Amino acid sequence: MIGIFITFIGAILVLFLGISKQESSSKNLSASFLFLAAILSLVEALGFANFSSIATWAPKTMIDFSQGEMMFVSLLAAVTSAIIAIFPSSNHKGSDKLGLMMLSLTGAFMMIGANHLVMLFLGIEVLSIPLYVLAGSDKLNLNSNEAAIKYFLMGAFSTAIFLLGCAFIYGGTATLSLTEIEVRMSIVGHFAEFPSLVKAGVVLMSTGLLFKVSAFPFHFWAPDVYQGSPNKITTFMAVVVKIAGFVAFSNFLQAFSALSGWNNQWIILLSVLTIIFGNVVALSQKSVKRTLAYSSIAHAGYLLLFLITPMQGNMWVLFAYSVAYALSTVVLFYFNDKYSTNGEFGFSMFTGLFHSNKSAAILMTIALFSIAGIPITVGFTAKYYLFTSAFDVSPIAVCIALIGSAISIVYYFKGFKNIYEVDINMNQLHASKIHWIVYMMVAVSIVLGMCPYLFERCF
Amino acid sequence: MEIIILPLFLSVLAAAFGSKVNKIVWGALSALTLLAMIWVKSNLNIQNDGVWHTTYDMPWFSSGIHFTLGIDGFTGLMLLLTNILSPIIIFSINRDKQKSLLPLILFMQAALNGVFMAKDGLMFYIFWELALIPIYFICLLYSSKDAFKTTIKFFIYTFIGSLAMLASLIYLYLKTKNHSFAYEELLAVQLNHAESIWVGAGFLFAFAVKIPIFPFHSWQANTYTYAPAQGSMLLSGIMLKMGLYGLIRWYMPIAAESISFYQPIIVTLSVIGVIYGAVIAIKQNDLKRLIAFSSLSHVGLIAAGFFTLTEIGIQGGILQMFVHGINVVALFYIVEIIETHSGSRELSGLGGLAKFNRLFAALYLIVVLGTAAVPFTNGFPGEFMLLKGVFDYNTISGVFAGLTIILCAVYMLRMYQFSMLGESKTSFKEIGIKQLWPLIILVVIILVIGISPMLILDKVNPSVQKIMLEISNSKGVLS
Amino acid sequence: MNSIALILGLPIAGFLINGLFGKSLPKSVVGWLGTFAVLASFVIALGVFNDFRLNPDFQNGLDFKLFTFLNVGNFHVDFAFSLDRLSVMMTLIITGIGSLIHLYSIAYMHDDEGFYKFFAYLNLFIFNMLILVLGSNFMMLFFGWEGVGLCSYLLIGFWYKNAEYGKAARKAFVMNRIGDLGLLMGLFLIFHQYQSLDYNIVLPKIADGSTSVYMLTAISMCLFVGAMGKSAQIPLFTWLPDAMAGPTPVSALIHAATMVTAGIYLIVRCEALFYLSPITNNVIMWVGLATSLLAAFIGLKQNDIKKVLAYSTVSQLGLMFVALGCGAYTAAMFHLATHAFFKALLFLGSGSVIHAMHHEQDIRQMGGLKAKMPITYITFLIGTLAITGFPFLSGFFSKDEILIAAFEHNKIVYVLAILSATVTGLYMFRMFFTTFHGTYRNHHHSFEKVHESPWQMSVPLMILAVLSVLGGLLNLPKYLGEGVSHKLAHWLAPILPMAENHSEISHSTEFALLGVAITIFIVAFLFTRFKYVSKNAVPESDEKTPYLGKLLANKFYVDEIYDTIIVKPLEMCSQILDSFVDSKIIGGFVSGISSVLLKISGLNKRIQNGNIEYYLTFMVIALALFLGFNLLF
Amino acid sequence: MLNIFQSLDISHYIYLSCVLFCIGLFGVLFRRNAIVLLMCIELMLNAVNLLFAAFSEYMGDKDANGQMFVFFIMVVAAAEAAVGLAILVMVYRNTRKTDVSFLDSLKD
Repeated sequence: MIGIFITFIGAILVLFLGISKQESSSKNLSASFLFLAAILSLVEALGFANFSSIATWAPKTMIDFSQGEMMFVSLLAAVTSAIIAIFPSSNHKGSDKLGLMMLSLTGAFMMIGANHLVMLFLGIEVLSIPLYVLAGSDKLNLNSNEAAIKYFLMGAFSTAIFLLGCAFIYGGTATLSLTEIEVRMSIVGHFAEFPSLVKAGVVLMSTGLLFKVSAFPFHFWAPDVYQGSPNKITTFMAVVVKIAGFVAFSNFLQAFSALSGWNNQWIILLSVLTIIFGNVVALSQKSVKRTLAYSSIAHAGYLLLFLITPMQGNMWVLFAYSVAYALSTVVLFYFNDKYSTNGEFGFSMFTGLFHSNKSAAILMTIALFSIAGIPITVGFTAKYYLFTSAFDVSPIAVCIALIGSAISIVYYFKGFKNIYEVDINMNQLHASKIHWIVYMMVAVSIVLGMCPYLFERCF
Repeated sequence: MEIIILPLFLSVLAAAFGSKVNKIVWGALSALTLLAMIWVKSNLNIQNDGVWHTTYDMPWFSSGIHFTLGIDGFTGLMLLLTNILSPIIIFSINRDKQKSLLPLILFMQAALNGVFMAKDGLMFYIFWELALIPIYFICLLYSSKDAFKTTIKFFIYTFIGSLAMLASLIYLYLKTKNHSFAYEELLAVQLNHAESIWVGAGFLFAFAVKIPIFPFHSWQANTYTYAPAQGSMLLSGIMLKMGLYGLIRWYMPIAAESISFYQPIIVTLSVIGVIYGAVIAIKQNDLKRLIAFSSLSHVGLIAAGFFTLTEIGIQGGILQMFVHGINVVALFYIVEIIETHSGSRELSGLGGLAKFNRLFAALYLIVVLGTAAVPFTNGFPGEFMLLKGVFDYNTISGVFAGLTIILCAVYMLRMYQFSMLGESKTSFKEIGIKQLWPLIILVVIILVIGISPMLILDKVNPSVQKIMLEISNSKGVLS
Repeated sequence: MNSIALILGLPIAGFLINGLFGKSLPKSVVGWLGTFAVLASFVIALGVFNDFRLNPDFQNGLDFKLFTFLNVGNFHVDFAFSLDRLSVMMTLIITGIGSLIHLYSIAYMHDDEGFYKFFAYLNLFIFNMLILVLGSNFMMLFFGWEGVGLCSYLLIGFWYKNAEYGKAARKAFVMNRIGDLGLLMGLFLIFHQYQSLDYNIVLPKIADGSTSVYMLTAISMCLFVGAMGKSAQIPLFTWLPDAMAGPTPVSALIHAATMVTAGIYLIVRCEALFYLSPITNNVIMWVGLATSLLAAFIGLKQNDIKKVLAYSTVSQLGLMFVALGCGAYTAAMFHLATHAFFKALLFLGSGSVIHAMHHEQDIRQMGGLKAKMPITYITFLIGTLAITGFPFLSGFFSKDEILIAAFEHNKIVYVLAILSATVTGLYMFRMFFTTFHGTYRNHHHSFEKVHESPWQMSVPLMILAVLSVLGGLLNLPKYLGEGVSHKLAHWLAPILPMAENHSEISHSTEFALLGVAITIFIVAFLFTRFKYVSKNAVPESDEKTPYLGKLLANKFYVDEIYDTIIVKPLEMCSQILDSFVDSKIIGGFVSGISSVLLKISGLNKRIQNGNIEYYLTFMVIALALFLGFNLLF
Repeated sequence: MLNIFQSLDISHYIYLSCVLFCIGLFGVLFRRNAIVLLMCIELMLNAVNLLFAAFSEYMGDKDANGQMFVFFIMVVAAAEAAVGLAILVMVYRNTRKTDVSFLDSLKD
C-alpha cells in the first residue's frame, strides 16, 4: 500500500510542478519518488517493516496487497524509475509527462492489488487514460498522433467489452468482490443457476485483459502503438501494462478457479496461438521497435501459460518471468532509443557496435540472451520455472512454447549480425556513454540467472 | 569444480589481457586444467570403479536441483580430450584474432568440462547451452564469408534439439519422487512404453543434431566450412562428442525402455550416414567440407556402434570418440596450416606441398592414416570394435558400415595426394617447428593409442560396465 | 632375448633410425643399416629354422606375447606372435630375399633424394610382413595385412611428384582395402563362431568338423576375398600392374616375392577351413585359373618390361591359387618359394636393365643388351628359363607339381593350366629376346653408355640365380628318389593336417605329363626365338596392333570397365548426393521450413495494414469466435 | 413487495442491453468518423450501465454494488471522452481530418 501512496503523491507533485518546469528538472525527483516507493514496498514485502497502519482506511474488500503483490509493486516502481532515469528527457517545458507516467503506474498498482471488480476497472482506466495521452505526447509527430488515437479507440472499445463482462458476472454471481466470487463459485450448485452468464462474463472480461496484455487475437494495437509512441512511453507500456495486466489477470482467474478446467482450455489455445503468431510475425519485421513489439506479444503468450498453472503459491514464477522480461526489454528499448536516428529504425543502427563500443555490444548481447532465454541469464531461469510449472498441465503447449522460443532466436540474433559486423563508417552515436543503471540491470539479470533460488525465497 | 572454474577464470583474464600475452602462455595455462583434473582426482581419492563419483554438490535452483559434478572413467576420458585439445586449439590461433578468440575458447573449455561432469539434468542442459554460445560467436566473428545465415542455422538447429532435450528432462523431473534432476533420481524413473518413446525422442533429437546422425546433419558442412579453423576444431573435435556422450550417459540409461524401439532406426540411419558422408566426401574440393563429411561418416559409425548395445560396440565407440576428436582436430590444424601458408584450401589449387616440408608431410600422412583406420594408428582399434559390434548386431549393416574402410581410404588418400603430392602449384611459406609441435603431440597420441588402445579402454571399462548394468537393470533390454 | 622379438625388432629399429634421423645420416650408413637389419633377422630366422630341423622338441614352435591389444567383454586379442614351420619358411623367404633387395637398392636408389625414406619404408615393410606371417592370431595377420598394404602404397607412390604414380598407389591401396574388408568380415565371422581369433584355438575347432559347412563356406569366402585383394586375383588384380610405378626393388620385393603371396599364406594357414569348404575350393580354383589365363594373355602384348613381369606375377599367383583350389597346399607353397626366387631375380634383372637404360622401360627401345650386360643377361636368362619351366630348374618342379595336382583334380583345369604355362613361355621369351637379343633400338641414349650394374646389384642377381636353379631341391618329385624328395611336404606336414600328401598318380602318367610340360616349353622357346631372334621382329606400337592384339594390349579393357561401372557411377553418385540430395532435399527441407515461416510471417502485412477499422473488425470476429467456442464447448 | 421493475423477467433486460451494446458495437465497426465512434462507445457503456442497474434491482436484497459501479462507469466514461476528444483535436490540428481510416501510416 505504501508504494501506491508514494507514487500517487509523487505523481500529483510532479504534475503540478510540471506546469512551469522543464521535464529534465523533474526527472530526478520523480525517479527518486519511484525508487523510494520501490524500496519501501520491497522492505514491506520481505517483512522487514510493516506500513499497513497507513492503509487502514482503504477497505480490504476493495484493495489489498499480499506480500507477493508488493513484490510486483516494487518491481514496477523500480523499473519505471529506471526508465525515467535512463531515457533522455526533452528540455521542453512540461514535466507533466513524468507525472502522467507515475499516475499511470498508480493505476497499475491498483490493478495489482484489486480485490473487487470496480477497483480492477478503475485500475485499468487509471492505467490507460494517462497512457492514451502519453502515446500522443509527441504532439507534432503524426505517428505519435496516430498511435494515440488508435490506442484510445481500441482501448475504450475493449473497456466496454470488459464492462459488459463485469455486468454478466455480477448478474451471475450477485457480487463484485473477487474473494466473494471465489467463495460463491466454489459452492456447488450455486453456480449452476447462470452458468453461461458467468462463462460469458469471464470470456468478455478476459478479452478486456487480453487486450491489455496484447495477446493474440487482441494484439492489433500493440505493434502500431509501440511504433508510434515515444520510446520512453513504449518501454513503459511494454513493461508495466503487460506485467500489471498479468498480475490482475491471474488474480481475476484465481477467483474463478472452480472453472479452471474450462478456463485452461481456451487459455492454452490462445497461449499457443499467441506464441506462434508473435514469434513468426516478428521474423519478417524490419524495424527494431516492431520486432520488439511482436516479441512482447510472444512473451504474452508464454505468460499465458502461467495462467493454467495452479497460481496460488506460485506467484513467484510470474514474478521471475516479469523480472526477466522487464530487465531485458528495458535494456533493449534503451539501446534502440539511443542508436535510432531519424531515418533509421532498422537493425542496421547497430552495425559495427562491437568494434566501436565494446561494452555496449556486450551489454546488448547479454540482454538479448536473457530475452531469448539462454542459460545463466535470468531469462532462462524464468522460462525454465514457467515451463516446468505449466508442463504438468499441458506438455504439448510447453513443447510449442519451446519451439516458439527457438524461432525467437532468429530475430533476437538478427541483431548480432549487425553488432559484430565490421563497419567502415563508424556510427557517431555509438561512442556515447551508457547509463550506469543499464550496467546494473544487466548485472542483475546475470546474478539472478546464476542464483535463481532468490526468487522462491522472496515469496 | 576447479576443472570448470579454472578455464572460466582464465577466460575472464583473457578478456582483459588477451592480446598482451603470448598465446603459448595461454595454451599452457589452459593445459593447467589437466593438472586440476589430477588434483581433483587425488584430492578426493577417486577410484576408477565405475561409480560416477560426486566431486562437488551444492543446492541450486531449488531443493531438487543441485549443482552436482561427478567424475568417473568415462567423464575422465572426455575431460582429458577436452583439455588436451583446448590448448592445442589455442596454439593455432592467429595473433590478430587472439584477443577475441581466447576468452571464447577458454569459456568453451569450461562449459564443455561442465557438460561432461554435470550430474544433474538441468545442469547438463545449462552447460550444454553454454557451450553453444562461444562457438556461435567464434563462428560469427571470424567466419570466412558473410556466413550469418549458416551460423544462425547451426545455432537454431542445435538449439531446437536441446530444447527437445529440455522438454524430456522436465517431463522426467516431474515424474521423480521428490521433484529432482539428480542423475540417480532420473534413472529411477519408470516409464511406460509410450512415455519412454517420447522422452527418448527428445533426447535423441538433441543428440542426433549435435552428433550429427544422418538426416540431421545439414548444418554441419557449411558451418565447418565458414567457421574459422578454431571453430571447426572445437565443433568437430569436442562438441560432437557431447552428443555421443549424452547418448551413452543420459539417453540410454534413462530412457532405456525406448532403446529397443529406436535401435533399428538409429542403426540404419547411422549406417546410411556412414556411407552417405563417405560418398559425398569423395568428390569434395574444399578441404574443410571434405573433413566435415568424413566426420559425418565417422561419427555415424560411432552412433551405430552405441546402438548395437554390445559391449564391444559401446567401448569401441567411446574409444573412437576420443580418437576422432584427436584426428579431426589434427586434420583441421593441418588445413589451417595449409591455408595460412599457401592461401588456399581448395584441392584443385593445391598439390606438391610435400617437398616444402618433409616433417609436415609425414605428420599429415600419419593423421590421414589414422583417420583411415590403418593398423598401428588410433583409428584402427576403435573402428574394428565398432564394425564388429555392428556386424554382430546385424550382418548386413555390418557389411555396409564396413564399406567405410574402403571409401575412407579413397577420400583421405585423395585428399592427401591432391594437397601434398604431385607437382606443386602454389608457393608455400616456411613452416616453423613451433607450429608443428601441437601436431607432433597429436601424432604421438595417434600412434600410442593405435598400438595400445587398452590404455584408454581399461580406464573406461568400469564405467561402461556400470552404465550397461544400469541399462539392463532398469529395463531388461539387454538379454 | 626371444628370437621373435629380434626378428621383428631389427627391421622396426632400422625403420625408426632411418625414418627419424636418416636425413642427417650419410647415405652409405642408411643403406647398410637397413640391409643389415634385415640380414640379421634372416640369420636369426635361419637359427630358428635350424632348431626346428634338428630339435624334435621344437615342433610346436615359439610363442611370444607382447601385450594385450584388446580386451573388451569376451573379445580378447593379444599382440602376440608365434613361430612354426610355416612362418619360419615365410620368414626366411621374406628376410632372405628382403636383404638381397636391400643390398640391391643401395646401388639402385643411390642417386635418389629420398634415399633414407626408401630404406625406412622398406624396413617398415619387412616389419609388417613379418607381423603378417608371425602373428599368432587373425588380428595380427590383419595388422600385417593392412601394414604391408600401407607400405605398398608408400612405395608405389615413392616418387610423389608424379601424379600418375600417386594415382597408382591409391588404386593399390583402395583395391587392397576392398579385400581387407572381406578379410575383416571373415574375422568377425570367425570370432562369432569360435569366440576367439587365436590360431591355436580356432584352427583345431575348425578341424574337428563341428561347424556347419555354410558357416565354413561363408568364412572361407570372406577370407578368400581378402586373398584376392592382396594376391591380385580377378576381379581385384588391376592394381598390381599399375603398382609397377614404384621403384623396381619394390616391385621385386613387394609385388613379386612377398606381399602378394600373403593370400597364399592365409589360405595355407587356414588349410583346415578351406579343406572343409569344397565350394570355396572350387571358386578359388576357377578364379585362380581365370586370372592365370587372363594375365598371361595380357602379358603377351605388353611392351613395358615391368608390366610384362607384373602380369606374369598375376598369372603365377593364379596358378598358385589353382593349386590351393585343388588341395595341393604344398605345391602352392613350393611354387610360392620358387616364384619368389625367380620373380625377384627377373625384377631385379629388369631393374638392372632399366638402371642401365636410364629409366627406359619399353622393350621396343632396347635390344641387344647381352653384349653390354653379361651378368644381367645370364641371370635374367636363368630366371626366364626357371619361370618357363626349363627342365630341372626350380620352376619346372614347382609348376609341374601344380599341373599334376590339377590333372588329378580336373582334366579341363589341367588343359587350361597347360595353356597358361604355354603362354607364359611365349611372353617371357618374347620379352627376353626383345630385350637382350637383336639390335639396339634406342635413339635417346647411345649404346655405349649402357653399362653393367655395380656389384651391389649384381651380387643379389647372382645369388637369386643360384636359388632359381636350385630351388627345386626344396621339394623334388618322388621319381627322383624317396630320400631326397618332398622335403617341403614333410616340413609342412604338421601345419597341414588335413591335406593328403600322397600322390595317387602312377609314374607313367607323371612322366607323360612331364613330357607335355617339356614339349610346350620347347614349342614356346622355338616359336619366339624364330620370331624375335631369327626374324628380328619388333613388337608393333599399340596403335597398329589389330583386333585381338589390341584387346590384349589394352588389358581386355578391364580398367576401363571398372571405371565405367564402378568409379564413374560412384563419382556421379557423390556429386548428385552433394549437389542435389544434400543441399536440395535435406538442406532444402530445413531451409524450406524457415522460408515457409518467413512467408507466413509476411502474410501478416495484409492484416496489420494500419487501418483501425480492420483491427476492430478482426477483434470483434475473434471475440465472437472466442465466445462461441467457449460457450459451446 | 411488488416492484414495477420486476414485473418483467430479467432476461428482457439482458437482451435489451445486449442489443444496445451490439448497436454500439456495429456502430464502431461501420462508422469512420472518430466522433461517431466515440459516441458509439458511449452507447456500449450505457448498455452496460443499464444491465448493471437491472441486475442490481433484481438481486435478492437490492445489492447496491451494481449501482455504485454505474456511477464509476459514468465518471470514467466522462474522463475518457475528455481525453479522447483532446486527442481528436490534436489529430485534427495536424491532419485536418477526423476520419480514422486515413490514419494508416503505422503498419507492418
